[in-house]
Amino acid sequence: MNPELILHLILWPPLAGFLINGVFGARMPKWLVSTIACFSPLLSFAASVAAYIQLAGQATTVKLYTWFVGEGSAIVDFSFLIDNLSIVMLFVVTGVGTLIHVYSIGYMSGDRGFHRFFAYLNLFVFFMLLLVLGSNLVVLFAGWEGVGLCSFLLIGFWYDNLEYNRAASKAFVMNRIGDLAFLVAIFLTIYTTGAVSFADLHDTMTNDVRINDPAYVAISLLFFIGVCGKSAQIPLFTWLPDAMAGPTPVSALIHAATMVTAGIYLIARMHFMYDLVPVTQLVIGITGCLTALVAATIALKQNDIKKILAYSTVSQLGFMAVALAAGAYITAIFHLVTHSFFKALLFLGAGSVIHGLHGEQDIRQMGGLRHKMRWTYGVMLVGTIAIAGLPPLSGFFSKDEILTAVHSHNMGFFIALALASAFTAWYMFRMFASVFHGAFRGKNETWEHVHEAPWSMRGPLVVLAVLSLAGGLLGLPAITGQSHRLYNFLVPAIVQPKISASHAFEYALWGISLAVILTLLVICFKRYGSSGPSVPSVTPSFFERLLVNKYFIDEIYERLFVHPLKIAGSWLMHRGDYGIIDRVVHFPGKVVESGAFALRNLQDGKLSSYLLYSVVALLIFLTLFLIF
Amino acid sequence: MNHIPEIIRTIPLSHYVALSSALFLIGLLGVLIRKNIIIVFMCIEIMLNAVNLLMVAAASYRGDSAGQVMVLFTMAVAAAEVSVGLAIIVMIYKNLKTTNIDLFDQMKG
Amino acid sequence: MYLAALLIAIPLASALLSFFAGKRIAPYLSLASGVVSLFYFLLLMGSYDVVKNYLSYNTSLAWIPEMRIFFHVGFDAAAVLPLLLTQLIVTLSTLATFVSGNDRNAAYYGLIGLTHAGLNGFFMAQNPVTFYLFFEATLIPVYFLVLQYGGPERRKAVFKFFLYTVFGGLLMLAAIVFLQFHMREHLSLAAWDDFYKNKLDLKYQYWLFAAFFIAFAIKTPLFPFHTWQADLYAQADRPSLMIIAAVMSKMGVFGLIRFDFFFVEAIYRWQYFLIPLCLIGVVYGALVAWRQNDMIRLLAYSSFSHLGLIAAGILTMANLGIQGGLFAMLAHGLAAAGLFFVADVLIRRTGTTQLDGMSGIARLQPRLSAYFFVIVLSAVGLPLTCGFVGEFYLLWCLAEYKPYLAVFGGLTLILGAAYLLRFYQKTMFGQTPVHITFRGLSLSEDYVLIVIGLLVIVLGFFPIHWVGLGQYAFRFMNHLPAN
Amino acid sequence: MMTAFIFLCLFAIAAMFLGFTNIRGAIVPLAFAGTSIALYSVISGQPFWNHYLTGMVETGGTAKILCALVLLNALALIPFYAWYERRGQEEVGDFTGLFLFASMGAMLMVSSTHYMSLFLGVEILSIAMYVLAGADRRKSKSNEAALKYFITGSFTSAILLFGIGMIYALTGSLEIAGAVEVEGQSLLQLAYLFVFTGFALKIAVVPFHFWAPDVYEGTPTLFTAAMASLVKLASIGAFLRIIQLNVDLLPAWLNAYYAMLILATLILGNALAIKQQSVKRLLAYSGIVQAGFILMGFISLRPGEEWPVLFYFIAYVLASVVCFVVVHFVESREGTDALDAFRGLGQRNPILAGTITLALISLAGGPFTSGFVAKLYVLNQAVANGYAALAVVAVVCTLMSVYYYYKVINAIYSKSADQALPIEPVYSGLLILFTLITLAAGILPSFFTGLLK
Amino acid sequence: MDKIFYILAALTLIAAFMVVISRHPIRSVLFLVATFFLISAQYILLNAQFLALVNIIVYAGAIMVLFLFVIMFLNLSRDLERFASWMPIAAAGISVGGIGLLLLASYRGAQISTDTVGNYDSGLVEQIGEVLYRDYLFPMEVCSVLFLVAMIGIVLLNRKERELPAKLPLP
Repeated sequence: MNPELILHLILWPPLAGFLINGVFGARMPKWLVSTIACFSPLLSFAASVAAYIQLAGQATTVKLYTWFVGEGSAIVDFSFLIDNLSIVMLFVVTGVGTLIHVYSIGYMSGDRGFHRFFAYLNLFVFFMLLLVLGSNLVVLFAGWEGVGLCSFLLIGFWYDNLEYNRAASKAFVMNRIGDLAFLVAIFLTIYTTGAVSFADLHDTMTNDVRINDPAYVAISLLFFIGVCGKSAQIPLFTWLPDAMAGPTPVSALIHAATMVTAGIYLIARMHFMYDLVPVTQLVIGITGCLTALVAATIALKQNDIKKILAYSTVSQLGFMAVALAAGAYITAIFHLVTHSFFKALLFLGAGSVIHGLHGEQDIRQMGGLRHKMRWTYGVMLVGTIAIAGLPPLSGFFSKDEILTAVHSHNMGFFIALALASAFTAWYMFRMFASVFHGAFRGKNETWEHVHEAPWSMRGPLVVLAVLSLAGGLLGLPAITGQSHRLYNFLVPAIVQPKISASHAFEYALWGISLAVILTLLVICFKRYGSSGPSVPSVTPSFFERLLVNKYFIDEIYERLFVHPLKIAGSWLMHRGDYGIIDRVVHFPGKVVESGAFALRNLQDGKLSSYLLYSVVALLIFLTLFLIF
Repeated sequence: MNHIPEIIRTIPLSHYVALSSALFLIGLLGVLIRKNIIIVFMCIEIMLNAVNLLMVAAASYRGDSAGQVMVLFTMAVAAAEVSVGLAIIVMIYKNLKTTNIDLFDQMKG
Repeated sequence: MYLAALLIAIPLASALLSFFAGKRIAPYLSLASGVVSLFYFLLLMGSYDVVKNYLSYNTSLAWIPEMRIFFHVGFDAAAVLPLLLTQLIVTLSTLATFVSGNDRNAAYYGLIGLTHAGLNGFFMAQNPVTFYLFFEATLIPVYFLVLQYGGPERRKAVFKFFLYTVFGGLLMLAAIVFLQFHMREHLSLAAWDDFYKNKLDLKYQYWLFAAFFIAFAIKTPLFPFHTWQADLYAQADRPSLMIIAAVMSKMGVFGLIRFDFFFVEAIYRWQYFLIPLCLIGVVYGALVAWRQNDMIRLLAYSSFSHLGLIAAGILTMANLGIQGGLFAMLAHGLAAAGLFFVADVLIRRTGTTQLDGMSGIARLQPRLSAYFFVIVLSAVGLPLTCGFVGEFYLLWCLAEYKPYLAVFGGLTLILGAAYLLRFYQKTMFGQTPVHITFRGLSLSEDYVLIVIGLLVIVLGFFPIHWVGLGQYAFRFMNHLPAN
Repeated sequence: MMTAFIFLCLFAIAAMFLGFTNIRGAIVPLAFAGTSIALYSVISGQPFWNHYLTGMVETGGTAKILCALVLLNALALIPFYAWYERRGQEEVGDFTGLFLFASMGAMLMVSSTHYMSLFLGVEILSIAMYVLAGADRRKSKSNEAALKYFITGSFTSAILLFGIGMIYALTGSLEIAGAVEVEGQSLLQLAYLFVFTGFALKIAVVPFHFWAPDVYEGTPTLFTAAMASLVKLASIGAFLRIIQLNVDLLPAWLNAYYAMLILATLILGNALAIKQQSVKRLLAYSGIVQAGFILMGFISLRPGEEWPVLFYFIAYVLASVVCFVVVHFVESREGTDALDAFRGLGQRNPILAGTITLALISLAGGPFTSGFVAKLYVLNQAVANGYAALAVVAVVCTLMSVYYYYKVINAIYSKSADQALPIEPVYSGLLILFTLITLAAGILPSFFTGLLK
Repeated sequence: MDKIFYILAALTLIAAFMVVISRHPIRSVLFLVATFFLISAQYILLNAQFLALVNIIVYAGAIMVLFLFVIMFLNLSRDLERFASWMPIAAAGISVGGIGLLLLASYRGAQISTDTVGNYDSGLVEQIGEVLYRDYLFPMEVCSVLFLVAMIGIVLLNRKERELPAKLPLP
């Protein structure tokens, strides 16, 4: 198979699935819809495997046609790059994507928007593929915006609910803020380097190494703002928790596994530039740490199962950002991959819980579900300990690698991340214990109807659980004596030194983290295992209030940006147009009118006045022409 | 025949010009200040006569008959105007019962 | 060679026939003329070789030979996209009147035809006087269209529009008269190409450019000359509003393109002031649109906002700006026509223009909501729609000019998404009222929306040939003095 | 040329005599035929009996064209006087006759080479128009119009005559083409100024316009049409001829004089028109403004370059005839010429509405109408001679005119419940014909200017 | 001779001025007649006897009789006219005076050349007649048209109204 065919096979099936389901889905039976929907990413997955086998690590660019041409050499091709980085991403996107598609068959089976949902999901996969395959910034940007669009559509999937709609447009608009920065960054890139494709950029920037060049700093910062929007970093992260309004598979696919990691992917893609700008790296690091900490602390006090997971996602994205800041791009990708496994698993598991409880999401209304949902309980356990970072699950290795990398890079970051991972363990165990242990705290009739998910849902869960369990094998640290497979695979695409630390440090880290996590496990199960999360006290402490209210960030944004803009809009609408501009413009008209009015008084109908005026005019003319 | 009238030898033409101008201006003044439409009209006649005088003088001083013929026509015109004008005045008097020039102000603005 | 003039003659003939045709025949006549001109245009374009023969099919007549004034129309690269837009939108607008209960009389279609002819002439005008002639000529039928078929408050709105536009037109006329007569020894005014080669004293440039700019700023409209727009749009008959919003609003920016190479120095001097002015309009329009409850007004302000960006791009005098401006004109034209048509569809069915008055229409009419969404996407400039390409170029050239201006202008990305999604969600999403019966889309409505939707996507994927035209349009740009 | 005068007089007298008989239906066709014959003899340059003119009338060149225009104008208007016949008014013979005499006077004015015949022409035209202004004897407005017109007219004659007399006194010649350099002789300059003022009063340009709106408003509308077209045509034509014949002798300040008149006319005339409620009055002001535009063609007039002014005549006369005729029909139905009377005309009679609309657009200088081209011509004259600022002001002042034309059009196309306003097809046909000519002159001006040259 | 001119001139101006300022219409008419006579006297001085006669016949004889007739007919002889208020009078006075001053200023610099020597008897009847029917035949004819127009006009304006058919109401 030639690369072009492979590319076509990867790229177009999801789009075809979207078109078929979107146009004809309403008139097709559900089984056909779901088959088409699931097979299209599966086909892409298969083609990705083919690409993995066929291309064997060679970076291949496939140009379809020239999209448009800018000035000079800036030619924007509609072209795609298949290298090892994109293959990793392809696997994640199509692999996890397929699983989630399958899961959705069961999850969405009762929904009237069944075909619509799958159409959107397929479209999302298409845009995500565009994003990861794009060989230049503009195609990447197309995918970037496209996934945002699908995110909008899927968050607001149940569009009867105005709250959901609000969340959807909030997500889109916030993403748009980042996208604007992204766009400007593209322009600046073209302006400074004249190139737009990654290959050219790579050549330009590696040939002419300029550390902390102001242009590069600006560009990299702007890209990072874009990343903040998409990957939910401070300050643009507030949309992600709200995005949980969408159906749970969406949260799993878009807002955990794939789309939100696009930012991480972008920076990894552009790693050659970020290597040149330590200033930006510092900014990314600080932002990442803050994000990891803030989100983790907020998650401590949340009671909505999906919100907890959402904040956890934000927090984990912070981890990845810090890894990027430390120059450990492959580590970030590693965490991205493992995170996509266990976070998808957690979300889908949560979905299973919600499904079983008929839409209940509040963990205070749960408890003791392990008796009725054994499968779910099992996979959730895997997911929870994977994210908490117990060895030898995937999360442990990737997080450990991040900590190792950061430790050698910046001690402050290290402490922050260590704290954040402790928090992670805490809130995850709190959630897990509240949901599955103790006694059921909801209504009795709900308890009656609690049931395990169908096999179409359970299957993907199991697969993901296996992946979460074994995902760590991709990147075993040096002390295990195994080779870091992901590193070896990605090194052609991402030039980066191997992460290594002294064995002593590694062992210490392992030991301490194991001890901390186990301690937390015990505390959490004791504390929440029986009674669930505590009822908020009547006089919550300042910190408690802060955490419950998510640091009031939404409110601050509302006050600081949205509200003033709204006022400005209203003011302009009511005063600006009619009050100011019209008045100014009409002023000369008024003058003419009043002048005309005055003049009309001259025209008083009296013949004697008329004659007099004429004579006066004659006199004036005579005088003028005698003088001049 | 062709003897030069004494006046032409003694008085410069500019005096006639001045005289007729003065006459013209008196007529003009009358037109402007009088309210009775008939008097106004009469003042216009004074203006016309002033011009006539001017032209006759100029014609005489040059021995050119064009001016005199012109005056003849002017008189004819004046006569025609007067007749039409008085007809109009009579007509309007029938309707409005006034000859005050300032009272004809139905149309203005 | 009267080939280009034929493009004016077809709609003109149809218009004149329409005036005398009956009420039943006129719509079909008008539609036929639209379709015929569209195909005729495509025919011309198919055989138009921009590289070899930049100005083709031109008709030059000595109109007023005493003053060396020529009536000169022709087909050049700059005209292609606006012409395409004109033929498309006029046809679609005619199609949009094919609804039950259409009580427009024959004169309506006659006026549409006149507008069509005027617009074709305007875009093909090859010298300033012809340009002005059509600039004003299109105003008259549009004025009557709104006056005769508009909403209840149309009188005031049309008055404002008319006076503003005529004022601008008069300023332009004054400038052209000055150029044509005062400078005639120095200038060649027969065709754009000769025209651009002229050198004009800076002191004249200032004044003349100011006159032209105000004319175009009013026509477009740009901040702060925009207050007529929303009022007019809110009152105009909506199918004709498609033409007004989609094509007529391009006349101003197109004028800027036509004339800015003549006032190079003046624009370079004033760029610092003018581009921010346009961009203020971008944000202003977006903010007001965001707070609007009346959907026509919302779209009007959205149009105002987008056109500000186009004008800003053109004023950068960069190749990118011109290309982007031309393409964005097409893109915005399609999107605006589509949006106004959707608004028309909604208003005809619900009887209200208020956003608060509707909700949940997607449930009743999923097809409509899909078309609508595609058009919205183009309007917010999502990649792979044609709106993106235009905005990309425009922001690009702004970024090359002054990056912070690109950020400022790029606020349209954010605010545009905010207000258009709000519009979309308020109408399409939300609870579906139980008692509402929402008539399904008729065949003609389907056609209009499909054509616009498809074009939006196709042009988004394959813009290159269309965008590229902009380069040829101003191939002499390389000889411009340095900034 | 002489034959034209004779035919006009003969047919006028014939029309008047027919007025006493019962075959009044023949009057208008007869008058039309007479005017056509006169027009033919003017255009064909018929030298027959021309020796009787004793050199006081020019038979070729601009004079010929102007005479032809006067007669064409008469041809355009005469058919509408049949309206009086239809209405059973027995004065139709007198009206038509007077109108023919007035046309004769106008011809005389525009073709004179001698102040004597010029003055007689002015008076024939004026006296006929005084009478026509008062033709509606029972309406006090018509009376008032006649009176105002008459007093102003005779006052004007006096001023004009004073100027002529002064010129005669100073130069010794009554030939218009005087052979004396005016520059440097202040008294002679003043004399010319008096003459010009006389014409300015006749033409009605600001600040000598005061009589015009009142008179136009009061006069029966069909005669207002004559006043607006014929009188303006004749006065401006005569003025043009005076300038033309003296062009080398007149001092340089003349351009500044025009410029001031034009400026005053355009600004004040337009401003005054803005607030008018009576359409006739509004059109009167519009006529004032148009006269201002025409004067622009006088700036630095060179012999052989009169055609812009002549072309403007065509545009103006066509448009104003159409306007006043339409106003006449509306007024005769509604009893008033207020703007409100025009409400809904677009539905009540689309032809009247369409023609007056196009005429107004032409007056406003809308594209593809003769008014546009005409304005372009005269603006050219101004700009090419260094009066660019004046042209700019003129163009911008047009905004005001657009405003008030707009008001009329707006009223015409507003909805109304009134019943239809039918008019006879002949009139519709004529109005359409004029409109078509207006458009033709806007689209193919070179054909018309070719004729005018 | 010159004294006669000056006396006549002064009298003419006084008479004309009296026309303007007499509040009684009849008195104005009479002063106007006086003015005409004085002007006729000037004509005689200027050797324009024919015009002098015509002036008396046409103006003093015909026109003034018409005026008198109308004044009597309209019964205006009794009411004294109120002049305009001081403002218009002042304005009129100033403007007329201004024009006078301007003319006066111009006379000073004016050289009126009268050196063309023609026929100084041109004012006599036979001369006028000859010229009139030879050189000015055309205006003469036109003048007749003028009278015709005036005549018709007067008849038209003051003819008795006849009622129009009822079905066609006056506008």
